[in-house]
Amino acid sequence: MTRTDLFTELTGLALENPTILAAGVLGTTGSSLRRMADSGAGAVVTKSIGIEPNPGHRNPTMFKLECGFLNAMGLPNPSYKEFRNELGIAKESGVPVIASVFGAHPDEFSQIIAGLDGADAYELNVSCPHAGRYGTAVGTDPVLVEEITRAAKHAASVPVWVKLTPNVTDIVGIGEAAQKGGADAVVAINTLRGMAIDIHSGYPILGNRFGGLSGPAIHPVAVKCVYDLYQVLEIPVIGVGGIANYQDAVEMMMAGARAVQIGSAVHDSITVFNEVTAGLAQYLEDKSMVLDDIIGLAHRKVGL
Amino acid sequence: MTRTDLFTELTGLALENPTILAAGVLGTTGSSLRRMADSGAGAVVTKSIGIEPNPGHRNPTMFKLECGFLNAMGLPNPSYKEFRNELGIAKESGVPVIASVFGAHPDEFSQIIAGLDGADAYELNVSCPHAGRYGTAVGTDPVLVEEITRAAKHAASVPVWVKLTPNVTDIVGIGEAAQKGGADAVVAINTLRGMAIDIHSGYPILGNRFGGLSGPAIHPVAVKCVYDLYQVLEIPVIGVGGIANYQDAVEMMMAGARAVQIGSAVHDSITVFNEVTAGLAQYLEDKSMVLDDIIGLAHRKVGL
Amino acid sequence: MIPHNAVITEVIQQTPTITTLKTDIKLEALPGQFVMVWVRGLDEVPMALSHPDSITVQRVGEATVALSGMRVGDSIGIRGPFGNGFQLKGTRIMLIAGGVGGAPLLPLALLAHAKRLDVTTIIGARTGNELLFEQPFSQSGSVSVATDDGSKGYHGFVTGLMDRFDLESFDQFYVCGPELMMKNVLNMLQVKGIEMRSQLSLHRYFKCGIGVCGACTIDPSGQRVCKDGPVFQADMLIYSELGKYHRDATGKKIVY
Amino acid sequence: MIPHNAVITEVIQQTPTITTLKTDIKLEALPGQFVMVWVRGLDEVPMALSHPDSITVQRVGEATVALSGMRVGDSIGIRGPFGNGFQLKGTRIMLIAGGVGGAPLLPLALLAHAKRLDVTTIIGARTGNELLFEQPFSQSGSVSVATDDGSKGYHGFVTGLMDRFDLESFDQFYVCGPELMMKNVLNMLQVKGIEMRSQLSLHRYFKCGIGVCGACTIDPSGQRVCKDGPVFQADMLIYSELGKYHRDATGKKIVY
Ligand SMILES: Cc1cc2nc3c(=O)[nH]c(=O)nc-3n(C[C@H](O)[C@H](O)[C@H](O)COP(=O)(O)OP(=O)(O)OC[C@H]3O[C@@H](n4cnc5c(N)ncnc54)[C@H](O)[C@@H]3O)c2cc1C
Ligand SMILES: Cc1cc2nc3c(=O)[nH]c(=O)nc-3n(C[C@H](O)[C@H](O)[C@H](O)COP(=O)(O)OP(=O)(O)OC[C@H]3O[C@@H](n4cnc5c(N)ncnc54)[C@H](O)[C@@H]3O)c2cc1C
Ligand SMILES: Cc1cc2nc3c(=O)[nH]c(=O)nc-3n(C[C@H](O)[C@H](O)[C@H](O)COP(=O)(O)O)c2cc1C
Ligand SMILES: Cc1cc2nc3c(=O)[nH]c(=O)nc-3n(C[C@H](O)[C@H](O)[C@H](O)COP(=O)(O)O)c2cc1C
Ligand code: FES
Ligand code: FES
Repeated sequence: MTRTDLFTELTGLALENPTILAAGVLGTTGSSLRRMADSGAGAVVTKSIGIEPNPGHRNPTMFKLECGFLNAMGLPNPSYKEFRNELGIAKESGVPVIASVFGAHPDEFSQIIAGLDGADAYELNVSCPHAGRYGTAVGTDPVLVEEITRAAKHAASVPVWVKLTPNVTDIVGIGEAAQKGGADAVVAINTLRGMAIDIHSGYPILGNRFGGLSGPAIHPVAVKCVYDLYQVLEIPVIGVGGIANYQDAVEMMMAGARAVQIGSAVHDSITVFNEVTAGLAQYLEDKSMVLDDIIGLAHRKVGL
Repeated sequence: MTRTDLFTELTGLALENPTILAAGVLGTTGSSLRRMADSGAGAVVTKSIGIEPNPGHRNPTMFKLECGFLNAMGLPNPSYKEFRNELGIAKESGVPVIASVFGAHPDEFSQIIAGLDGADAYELNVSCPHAGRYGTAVGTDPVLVEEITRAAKHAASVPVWVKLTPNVTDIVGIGEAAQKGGADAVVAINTLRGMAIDIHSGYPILGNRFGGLSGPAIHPVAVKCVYDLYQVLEIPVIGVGGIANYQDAVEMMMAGARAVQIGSAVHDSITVFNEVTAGLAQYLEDKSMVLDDIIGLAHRKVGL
Repeated sequence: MIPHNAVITEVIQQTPTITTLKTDIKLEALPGQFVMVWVRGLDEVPMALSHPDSITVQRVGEATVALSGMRVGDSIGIRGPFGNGFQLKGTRIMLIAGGVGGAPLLPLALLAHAKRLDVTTIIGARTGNELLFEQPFSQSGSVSVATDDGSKGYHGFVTGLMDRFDLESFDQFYVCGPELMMKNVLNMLQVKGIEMRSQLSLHRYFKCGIGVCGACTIDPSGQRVCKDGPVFQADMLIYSELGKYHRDATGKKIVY
Repeated sequence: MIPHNAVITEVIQQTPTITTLKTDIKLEALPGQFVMVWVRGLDEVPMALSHPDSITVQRVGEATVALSGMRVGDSIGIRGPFGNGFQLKGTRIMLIAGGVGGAPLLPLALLAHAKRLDVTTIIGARTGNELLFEQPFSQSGSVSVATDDGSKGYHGFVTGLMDRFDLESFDQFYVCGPELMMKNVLNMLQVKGIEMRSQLSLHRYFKCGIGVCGACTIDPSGQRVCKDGPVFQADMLIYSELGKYHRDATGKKIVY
């Protein structure tokens, strides 16, 4: 089986394979994004970009735990005006480049999208759990999510994905709001609220005190969110959370993901995209299946 | 330093140490509860008990993941009438025995509490994420939580604790509802919604398809929930989630927990209570501190 | 651990009700350890490893009927090995197997034989064609059989057959079978004052299989059959619920 | 990894602006690896290990001022060691240290000396009393010094001093110091066609320090200074942003 059997059409974008670099991970510069495309990502998502330059939270901003990572970067970015140039460099890679954008209200999203043109799609970050009035502050309110999505769709001439937070009572309701607002896909999940405290001193370790949990720890939570969203939504679901190998990717796709994003796992292997892609191809060959056979398979097994 | 320096007064109960066996873990029988008290637990919580005998969900009901456990027991219990006898046996241990109870509405809680008298306190399970109309189905609604708590307080002549789910947008709001309803303490957290899929077949592994994530994976989430609850509530917070050693317990107490519960960690060590207690005592001795010094310390460090 | 995918490579009909499934998964296990066997979409049940790559299933209900109907190429999920397993002690040992209780005892017989122990096996069954593993046990030592209906070997229970041996001459007894049989064996050894030489493998209702949920704990010790057991020495069992009651999936006592 | 608690056991004032902190935590690290040093309640910054149990800090801003003011018994958090470190190559090597850049080079000098390599060290500083580790470097080989103000040794930049050596006779050059100095050294080696014999330790703004966030990546390779570096061979740097610009905490380019 050759790579082309992993070809994935996703909201109109053509991906050589269904693995995508997740937002905020090695996505600060154009050349970093290009490097990740070169190491096998089927598409790449940029760092979340806002209106004004922002240094983010104080260090420590990220560290590894026994079973995952905590981060509170605080949405550092040089502003969309400054980032435009990086987007151009990223696009040299040849893979679809999705610009992640964040704002506090619909107008901000429109402004950034208009100013950051050239992306192959936009991912609306309404889900960062440690960004004050951004991120989760908006992403837990279905009305706001719908409005933001609608505004973004209006501003964009390319697909709009909405990235969801798991830190809600009902992620499906938020996904439905995004769909109603016109989203072309939802991305689930962003990090889980979490924190760690230094027992030698009593200080919270993150500069921001609390942050977002990612990596293997959240994988079962992400699988459940994707499973629930797939069951109800008509638009594609992109799965993210703790994917580190092809088995994790297969599981996420069986839950209903049409494609997967990978973030924290670059820590252990910068070539994780190639590894997942090779493993996935081999898996499908061994099982004599194609990608479509596994997407949502868990639903078909138990009778939807 | 001797054990007695870990003496903890908790909602009027006298605990030799602040480690408590969590609900649903080795709490099916009186003798199992007694054994856990003998292995060092300062108090024990029973399996959640309901009105009718319930075999729970189909197997697989629990398995270990890389970083935690998934379970969907489905609240198996022999009914409160049958369980009364077990409670009596558990009480022979000499440590406080807390009866965990679940129901679908306030009356059911009252009925069980009245029928299951003799417990030293009651813990209201309004937070099980895989129990249909029980558990989370009620625990995500602050109005219902307040009503249930009030009804339970009315029925009980001993303290009432309310166990909270992290699967909500705002756990503090639910904690406040419990406090308003008269809760003597809140317990945080129950398991996180999660699921795993068998990639060989596509079947969800749990008999119930999805379930609750526990163990190390959820520890940072639990710490954050306890931190937030401590900041706002006046009643004590009991911390639970991924505690496996004294360091985890210290961290949880620094976040604001007056006592901790331990569940999944019995998997690796049945004597985890003794180990945590010994470690905690040594830690306090090394630092020349007492328990009160560490409870909520993280708040004082950053200026509440 | 999530279940391994075990593909069935051979199906051996042992008796009219008992089937051995060989799989492509070989587990390093101690004799007496068990696995949780997942029949996808149906149930997960505990089964002893009758061989590092095999389970031996007696048809009793839904899951075991499904397992007994499996064919080469079908697959099951397997978690394990779990539990403690038997411990070899002394030089002359007796194995007492009732019904499908032979499954965890067979690998013990093989190991004991490899270590040059003197192995005597007593196999009991309802009727002659239900005797399990008579031939493989005989490769590790002498075998005597008892059937309830007398269709083969001794007519009666295994305890009657045991009476014919000089029990004091054995260093250790290993027992697995129906609970009342095990209780009778234990009583018999107790009468002779040698009950501390016995190891019994118990059955209880398992949910988690890994020592967390509490479904399988026994009175009055609170020991977990799935993790502290399934093999117990007599001291844990003599003043216990053994032979008196067990619990169903709700936790309710079911009296024998 | 969450931060280790490192208690300061000794404070050594190296120069008016540079202080070494010895701690009770000894890390097994390669020369050139770094740690993330957490000044609790304030910030976390990258620091080379100048010794398995020490960091050597130049006072430049909030965090380094706080570190420089630490006393025995105070504690810091330490995560690491991280990054790749230097690789010893050949038998005759030159170390070129500018300012606090001597910190990661000192353990390299000690290791090279222990392996009986011929070590020549060039130390540069603004002024004489800011020369770092002159004495410890001299225990591993010959040392030459250069100061911008001529108050000690050669008057001028390290590149001027390097000119006095037969550079082609060295198998490898190890460089750490201010970026423009490193760029000049690299240019000089390039002119002689021996730039591939150099390893340079870079500084960039670090957030995660573990290769995930992307804050420290360099153009055009996208290499992460914190994980693929901080030490790079010349090929990664020649056609790079080195000496042209770096990025601040927002990711914005800051031109040198
Ligand atoms: C440690 C251990 C090892 C075992 N080894 C073997 C073996 O090697 N070969 C063999 O044939 N059988 C073995 N069993 C028994 C086997 O697990 C049951 O026969 C099987 O679970 C029946 O399932 P069912 O769906 O076919 O029957 P059901 O109709 O569901 O139940 C019939 C009876 O089987 C028992 N049972 C059902 N589910 C469970 C469960 N989850 N855990 C424990 N018992 C259950 C109960 O007593 C129940 O009343 C073992 C049991 C234990 C505890
Ligand atoms: C791999 C590496 C090893 C280093 N080793 C040493 C060493 O051994 N000794 C030493 O004195 N210094 C070392 N540094 C530099 C040191 O990290 C900075 O001097 C320190 O971060 C300054 O922090 P501040 O709060 O005192 O200054 P600030 O006032 O915050 O900043 C002053 C300047 O320091 C740099 N800086 C600030 N924060 C960071 C950060 N998080 N990451 C990188 N640079 C930062 C920036 O260039 C900034 O403009 C090293 C840097 C790197 C990347
Ligand atoms: C260091 C770091 C920075 C992140 N920054 C962003 C971000 O800017 N925008 C966003 O939508 N998600 C961000 N995320 C979340 C990830 O995109 C992803 O949703 C999450 O980490 C779960 O995936 P993982 O387990 O594969 O890392 C960040 C995650 C990490 C670890
Ligand atoms: C097997 C199992 C059964 C549980 N049953 C219950 C229950 O009946 N009632 C309840 O409130 N919580 C129940 N829980 C949740 C635990 O009490 C606890 O909140 C959770 O597992 C997190 O703690 P841990 O990480 O220490 O296990 C159960 C957890 C497990 C693992
Ligand atoms: S079956 Fe869960 S403890 Fe034994
Ligand atoms: S500092 Fe985060 S990748 Fe280097």
